[in-house]
Amino acid sequence: MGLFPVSLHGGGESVEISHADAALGSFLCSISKSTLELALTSRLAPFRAFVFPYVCDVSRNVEGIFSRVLPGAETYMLHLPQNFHSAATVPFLTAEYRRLIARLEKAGGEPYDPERLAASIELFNQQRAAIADLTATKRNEPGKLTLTESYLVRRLGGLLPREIHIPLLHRVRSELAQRPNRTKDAIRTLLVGPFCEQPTLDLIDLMEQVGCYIVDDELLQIHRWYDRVDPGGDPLTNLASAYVQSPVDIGVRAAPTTKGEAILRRVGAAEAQGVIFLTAKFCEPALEDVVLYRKALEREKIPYLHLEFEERSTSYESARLQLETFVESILFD
Amino acid sequence: MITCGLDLGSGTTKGVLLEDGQRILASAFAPTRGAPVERGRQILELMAEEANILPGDVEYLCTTGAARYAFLDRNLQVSDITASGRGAVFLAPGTRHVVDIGSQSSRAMSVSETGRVIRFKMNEKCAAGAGRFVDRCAKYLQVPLEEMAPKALASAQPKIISSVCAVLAETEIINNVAEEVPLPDILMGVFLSLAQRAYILMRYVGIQPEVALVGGLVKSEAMVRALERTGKISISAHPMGQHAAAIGAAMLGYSRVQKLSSRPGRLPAA
Amino acid sequence: MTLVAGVDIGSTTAKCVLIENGKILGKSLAPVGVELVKDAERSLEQALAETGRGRGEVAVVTGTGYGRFKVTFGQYTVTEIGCHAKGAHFLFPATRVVLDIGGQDTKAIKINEKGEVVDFAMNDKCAAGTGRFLDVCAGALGLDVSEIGSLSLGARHPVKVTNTCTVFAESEVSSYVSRGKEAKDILAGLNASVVSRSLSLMQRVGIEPEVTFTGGVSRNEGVVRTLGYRLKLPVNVSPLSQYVGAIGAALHGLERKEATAT
Amino acid sequence: MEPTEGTEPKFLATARDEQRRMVDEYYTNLATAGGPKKPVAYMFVGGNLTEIVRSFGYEVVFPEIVGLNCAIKHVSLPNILHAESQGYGLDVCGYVKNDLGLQELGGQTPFGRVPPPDLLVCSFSGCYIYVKWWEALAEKFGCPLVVLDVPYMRAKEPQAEDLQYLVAQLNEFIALLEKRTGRSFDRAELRRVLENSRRAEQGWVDYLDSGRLRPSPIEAYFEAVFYMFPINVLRGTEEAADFYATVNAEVAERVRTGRCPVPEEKFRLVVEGVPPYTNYRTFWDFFRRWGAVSVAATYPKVGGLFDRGFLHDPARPLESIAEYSLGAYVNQSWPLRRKLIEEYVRDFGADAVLIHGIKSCRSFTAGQGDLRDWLIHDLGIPTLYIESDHEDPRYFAPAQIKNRMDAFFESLDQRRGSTPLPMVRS
Ligand SMILES: Nc1ncnc2c1ncn2[C@@H]1O[C@H](COP(=O)(O)OP(=O)(O)O)[C@@H](O)[C@H]1O
Ligand SMILES: Nc1ncnc2c1ncn2[C@@H]1O[C@H](COP(=O)(O)OP(=O)(O)O)[C@@H](O)[C@H]1O
Ligand code: SF4
Ligand code: SF4
Ligand code: SF4
Repeated sequence: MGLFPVSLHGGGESVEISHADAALGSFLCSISKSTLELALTSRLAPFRAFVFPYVCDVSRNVEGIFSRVLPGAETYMLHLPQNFHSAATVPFLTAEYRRLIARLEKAGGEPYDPERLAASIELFNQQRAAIADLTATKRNEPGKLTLTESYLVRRLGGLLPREIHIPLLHRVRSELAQRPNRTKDAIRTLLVGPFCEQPTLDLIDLMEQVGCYIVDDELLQIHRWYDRVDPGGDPLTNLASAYVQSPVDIGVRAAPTTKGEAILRRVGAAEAQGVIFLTAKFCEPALEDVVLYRKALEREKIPYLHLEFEERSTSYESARLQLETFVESILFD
Repeated sequence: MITCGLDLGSGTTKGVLLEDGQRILASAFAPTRGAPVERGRQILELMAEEANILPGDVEYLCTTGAARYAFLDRNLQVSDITASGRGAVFLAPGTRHVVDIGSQSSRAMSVSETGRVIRFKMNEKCAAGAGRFVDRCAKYLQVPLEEMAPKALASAQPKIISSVCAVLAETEIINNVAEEVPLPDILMGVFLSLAQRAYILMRYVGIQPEVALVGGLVKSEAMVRALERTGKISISAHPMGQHAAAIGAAMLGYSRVQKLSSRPGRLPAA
Repeated sequence: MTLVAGVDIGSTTAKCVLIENGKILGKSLAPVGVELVKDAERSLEQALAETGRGRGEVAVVTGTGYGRFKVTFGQYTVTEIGCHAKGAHFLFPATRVVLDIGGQDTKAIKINEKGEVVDFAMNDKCAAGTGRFLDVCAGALGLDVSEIGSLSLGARHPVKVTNTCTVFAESEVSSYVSRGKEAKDILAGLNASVVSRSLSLMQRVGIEPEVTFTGGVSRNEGVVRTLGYRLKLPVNVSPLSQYVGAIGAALHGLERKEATAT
Repeated sequence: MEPTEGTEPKFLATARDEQRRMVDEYYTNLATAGGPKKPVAYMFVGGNLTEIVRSFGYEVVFPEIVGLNCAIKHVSLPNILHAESQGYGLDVCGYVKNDLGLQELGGQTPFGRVPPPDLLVCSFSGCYIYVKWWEALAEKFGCPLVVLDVPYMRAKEPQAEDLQYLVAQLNEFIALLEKRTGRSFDRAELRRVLENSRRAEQGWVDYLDSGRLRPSPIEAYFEAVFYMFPINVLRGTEEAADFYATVNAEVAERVRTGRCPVPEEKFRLVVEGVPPYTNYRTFWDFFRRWGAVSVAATYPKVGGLFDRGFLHDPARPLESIAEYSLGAYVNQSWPLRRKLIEEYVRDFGADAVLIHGIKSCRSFTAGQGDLRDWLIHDLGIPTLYIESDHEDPRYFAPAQIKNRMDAFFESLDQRRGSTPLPMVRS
């Protein structure tokens, strides 16, 4: 429809929050605040449309403010269903996509074309497959690349045209094959929580610095929302079914089983020795899950650590202290 | 063999000299005043003097506390949570749960019989729950720190502070003073509100006997009573509790030496 | 010819101002203790002592500030929001926005051409970004608050202060010290963080000239300069800025008195 | 004007006693509920499906209502602290913490025991935290959790796509209830129940509408919130329908005798936001001493927005239940919420808007600052924003809140120019 998708992960650490606080309220995650700050300070002028997935009440309400402060752009709150069992969900989501399309057509000035969508689905499939490959390497040979590397390569995927990002991922893959897998005496750790707001690079780095291998993570969930999407047939229906069938199990999707079982399964799959919960400050969906997760981990005597982060933090003393203690508690006898 | 543990805390610097991982030869303590490295050195010298040895006789030095990285003449550094768990069990071997209240943070941890930390939780969001708050109240109410506990213990109806913010809590205290709430009640209220916050951490980790209080607040009997009252549990507070992390660091240093000397090669500096 | 007094019992300081015929005759400033009623009395006495007038000559006493109800000998009380508005209007009649940073709260007040409050916003979360915040951090650097303004002006590489929590900011300051940062750079960072908090409050009421800065923290030149720089507007600061609440109270009292007289 | 100290509010005497009896009866009945004979379903207030669930013989527990009752009775804090010790942070919704804490502590409240759920119905209209909350309860009680997805309202009228989706889910839900209870769905019975609902709703709307009168014979926030119990919890019963007739008779009496909740009505307010239940009276006093009365409020519409034309329609049972769920106040997008508040100000002749934000609630609260900005700067309506919490007394700072209220009313008064200066004596 003549639009280039960019994923907006908040404003990052360089954006100073001075307007958004007032508009939103106090107990809110940084991604919502900094994203709104960008809008309130006219830094989103180049964008013609904003799609807010309904991941939580905050993202939803931010859309409501966007619609007031950026009257010239199209804004749409995409209602992501939470009922994964109803026969009506796929038809609804398909209809929901149609409503979105109507808006995007207005913004992009080009009509929706199912064939182009199918082609785009194919492209995104390739991107997801290559990303899955990268995360599998991290799981199987964690010494080969750092979490920071893995993260940065993935993060580019939200900014670059997919046609450029996919070959890049392939190149990374072949270069990794050349790299020796130097495994340190580090703790295989599952990283849970940062599925929406992203931690700073320093913090991502710190976790491995103190002696963990993050063998599986929830970072940049946006690139892993679906498995493969079938490009044939009606692409919208396919997207909707892919959404419903997605195995993604994060705080903003109603749980398929109990949270306790889910975390133990994931620890098992990652062969992790411990879990780090790294949740965005004031991210209520993530925070509430942690309580349920940790009960199950305690039952099974699996060590875990819960840290909270903000987009704009420069002091990591407390995080370092806790991470070190976590590592030491597993390493020392 | 002598190992040294230095706890370079944000409020105070503590040190111990430990012989063969068992016997405390010397200990020392001084307010950090923003110069942890200098303070660490002074303490080391003080202790050497007390133990009648030369600082060079210390075979292995392990730092802990906020400035543990800043002290370069160390062999090892460990986190102060790890260290204080060890130290608490050294001081009171039956300990399975440790509450550490220092100047800037409170932590609760469950520990194994060797003092290994199993689970822990520290206060993060707000500063209202640690020693600095007590210091400020002491200053504000013009009661010397040492006199707070005896005065507080005379309280009949403690006035608990409800505000979550350390600074706004001060205002609340001001209001209490203005409303002529007796001083002991205000003071005990300060400790109880600290205890309530600590108790949340403790329950998060899971409380099992025996419970030991360590960190600077062991010096205050009122703190011990407040915790006991809040949690309806009994709490041990060793007079050396403020040195728990330093002791733990010295112990960890010792076991590190043992491990390394069972292997060939020289002692490395961390 | 009516001599009126305004007594502002703040969280940190007690201020009193005596006004007659639109002229400020006397004033006093002292830290508050625990006995606020006495502090209030004393501040009036001190201001009177400066003028040589007697207590009996004061026609109206109006209390304001968070301890306004402790001005038990006064006739009226008005919130400090109303008083800072009026006081700022008195000193700078074209004022439309008043920023008051006191010991424990920060307020942005929008006023109309008559000095009436149109809208206001106050810090709500905590004591972050207030005078107390600067006091505590200055303490961590071993400085007095009165020094930090001028010192910070010499900063070349201001640090970034992320912890707006007063208590954690203190440890952040210590950590900067131990990393060898210069005091002036740290101070500039602190001032900047106070300003950015205040801007956020000012946004709530809407910023338009003229802006008048009142309250104790307006005596900090670093904050004043940074504020002007960030607003890209000149900022009015009176040498009497810490007394603005008391001035407003006195004027409110006078108005009230005149209204009841007619 | 000298603000007067708040006098004890005069509730509608008969209605108050009547409601008290209904509440008591409800909790007494709950005390023996649970298990296959008298199964218990948990549900949310917003856009609830009480009529359907009751028609299958379920007793319904609304943990939000239990929560607000706990807060009013000053017993929420221990529950909250208990939940915090389990790991729920300071910023997690107070209702969630109160409930999970209470459940862990055995479910005993001063007004009766809250029975554990046999079924968790999560038809989440407007708050995602509902899902999280119910997940936690499902984990604790090991009981089935049904999620009904209620699309967010982004247009003034419910859209066909949304209605179809929701009706389909309701049908699936009914099938599930049939399976679980062994009963078959009785459409005629549902119609009859909806007839009662409709009557209660009409009565409720009449009550709320009387806020248009000057002076207002009702307090559309503090008093209306008090009378929300039947419309939210007992909707569909004969009793609830009759209740509002009693209420309205008394309102008529007030109008006749001129005895209004705020004796000298000075400021008419529209109030937005969840009340600080922990300090309900104190908060109200801060208004009344200034002669301020709420003439309309959004919060009493959290259950459903009946006063804007929608009433349950027995002729189209499921469709109208779906429309009802979609239209619950917190399920409305911000543009719709803004519009509604603007209409209230105009229709009820309000002088100002008061927004009460809940620190631990994002759904209702995130964006209220923008609302304030819009009201003041775009519409020129004086607006005060106050923040505290609905369940957690630690966030209610009386002195600060009072200070703001005083300053706000001072300025309203001053700008009105009635007297040169408002003066408050303690
Ligand atoms: N007699 C006392 N009564 C109450 N508190 C005390 C007393 N002595 C010390 N403290 C508290 O102990 C704190 C220092 O604790 P400590 O564990 O040494 O801190 P850190 O390791 O963080 O520097 C001080 O902030 C003070 O509040
Ligand atoms: N000379 C000064 N330079 C810089 N800041 C000052 C100076 N004097 C006072 N302050 C600041 O002003 C604050 C007190 O402001 P004030 O308006 O008197 O507060 P309050 O009305 O709440 O008592 C102090 O916390 C301090 O930070
Ligand atoms: S970080 Fe959490 S609370 Fe914030 S928008 Fe994302 S999911 Fe919502
Ligand atoms: S509420 Fe107070 S103690 Fe807490 S973060 Fe804010 S200033 Fe710090
Ligand atoms: S709407 Fe707010 S108060 Fe209600 S359950 Fe959701 S988060 Fe809690």
